[in-house]
Amino acid sequence: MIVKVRIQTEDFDVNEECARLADGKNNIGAIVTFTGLCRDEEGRLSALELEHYPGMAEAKILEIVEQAESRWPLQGVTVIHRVGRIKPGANIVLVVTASSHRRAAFEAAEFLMDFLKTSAPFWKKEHPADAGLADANTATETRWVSAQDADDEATKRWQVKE
Amino acid sequence: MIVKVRIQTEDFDVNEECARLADGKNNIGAIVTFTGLCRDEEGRLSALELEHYPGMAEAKILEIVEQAESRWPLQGVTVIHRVGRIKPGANIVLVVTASSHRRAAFEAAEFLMDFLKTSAPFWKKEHPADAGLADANTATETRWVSAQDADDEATKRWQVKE
Amino acid sequence: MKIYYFAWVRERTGRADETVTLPEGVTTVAELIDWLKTRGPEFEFAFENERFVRAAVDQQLVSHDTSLKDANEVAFFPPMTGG
Amino acid sequence: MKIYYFAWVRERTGRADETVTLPEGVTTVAELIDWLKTRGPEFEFAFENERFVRAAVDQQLVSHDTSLKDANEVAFFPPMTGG
Repeated sequence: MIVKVRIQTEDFDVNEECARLADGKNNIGAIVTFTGLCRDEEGRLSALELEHYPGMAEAKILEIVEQAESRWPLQGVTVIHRVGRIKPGANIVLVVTASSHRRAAFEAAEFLMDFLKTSAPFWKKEHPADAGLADANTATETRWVSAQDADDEATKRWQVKE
Repeated sequence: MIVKVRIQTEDFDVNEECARLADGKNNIGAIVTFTGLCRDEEGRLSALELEHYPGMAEAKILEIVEQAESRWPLQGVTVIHRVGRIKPGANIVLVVTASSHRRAAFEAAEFLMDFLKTSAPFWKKEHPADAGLADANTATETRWVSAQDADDEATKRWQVKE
Repeated sequence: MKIYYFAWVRERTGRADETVTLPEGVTTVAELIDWLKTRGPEFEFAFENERFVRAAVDQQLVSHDTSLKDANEVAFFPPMTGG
Repeated sequence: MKIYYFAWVRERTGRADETVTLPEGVTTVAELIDWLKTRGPEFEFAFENERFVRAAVDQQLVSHDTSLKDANEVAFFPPMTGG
């Protein structure tokens, strides 16, 4: 299986990453991509800042990819996670899965995203939209995003029943 | 909701279609794409030929998109289905879904693909790999792809329980 | 009335479309198929396993017992295999 | 031993990393947290709700009762919010 894991500040190109997985292969029937984007939360946000634990982040993503590989017949997986300051509307994360079968590609991509959200060492900080406008004392403070119970719930549905 | 449905002979660019749905919007959190590619079936195939029912194909896809829209909170859907002769490794179909929430984007994309496979008037014909090599009398014949029971089963899981 | 044929139904009948005037007594899709089969072996071949042939009336997929009243366009084709 | 702090744990302790020599008697993650808290109000603040602070030993997520034997690197951070 082709595996590519990257943590980078630069943006990515979805088509390029799909083409890279399909390149030279004639037995891939399905490619699923998930792109996570920065929302402005109804105008409340000017940017997200993404921090990660270098070394552990890459290792943890590879571990999640290996779990996906053991559960679904995959021919390629790409995970790109951006870090640094990201504006609303911009890309944060990309997961690409390639398989002979569409169900495997869909399920593996969803599995990877669920575990990336809860198990990979990344943290998001919100920069409010009005922080630059108000003076230092009244500016709305930046805020670390809290972990979501819904994300923990999402990972539970992948538990293998004994 | 932004909806784009195209039936075309030309290839598509996944990144371009994602960017088009996200353009100018700051409240899209998730974009899922599904790309269906032509497999060579272990070298057995030289090409697929895709035929469609003009008019009904577009209408049927729009109908499936409307069903998806009524079930999930979507901000955009793009469906591009290629027709004509398609070589192994090349793209056949693209579905893109955009939503605030990743689960909605994933489920809607999978729903759209399941119904496209069984409800939209497209037909695939296989051109065997050795048809060009052998003489006209001995060449393996082209073959229309049969509908798969597995695809019918896949659509059933979307039935709404009363 | 316009009739369209797609995929192997088209190949077997040897035509992509044609315009016909329905004879007296042909009021449903099933009756249309029965009548088409009387028009030659290519039609008998195309419809030899009727249950494998899907029908659309005015671009809506229908069962073979559907009425042709007010129909402008009928299409015959195998189960769909797109996507 | 190297200690790393991330996200609001880093902001509260006022440092991204440091190298410490573990005092006698500090053998688990929980004991390390207790000792760190004696080093100043910024550490008390960072670990005031210990159950919200995740720990990794040599880049493996662990519970607070985990031993620090042979550990080269410990990291403290909030629940992950990537993706």
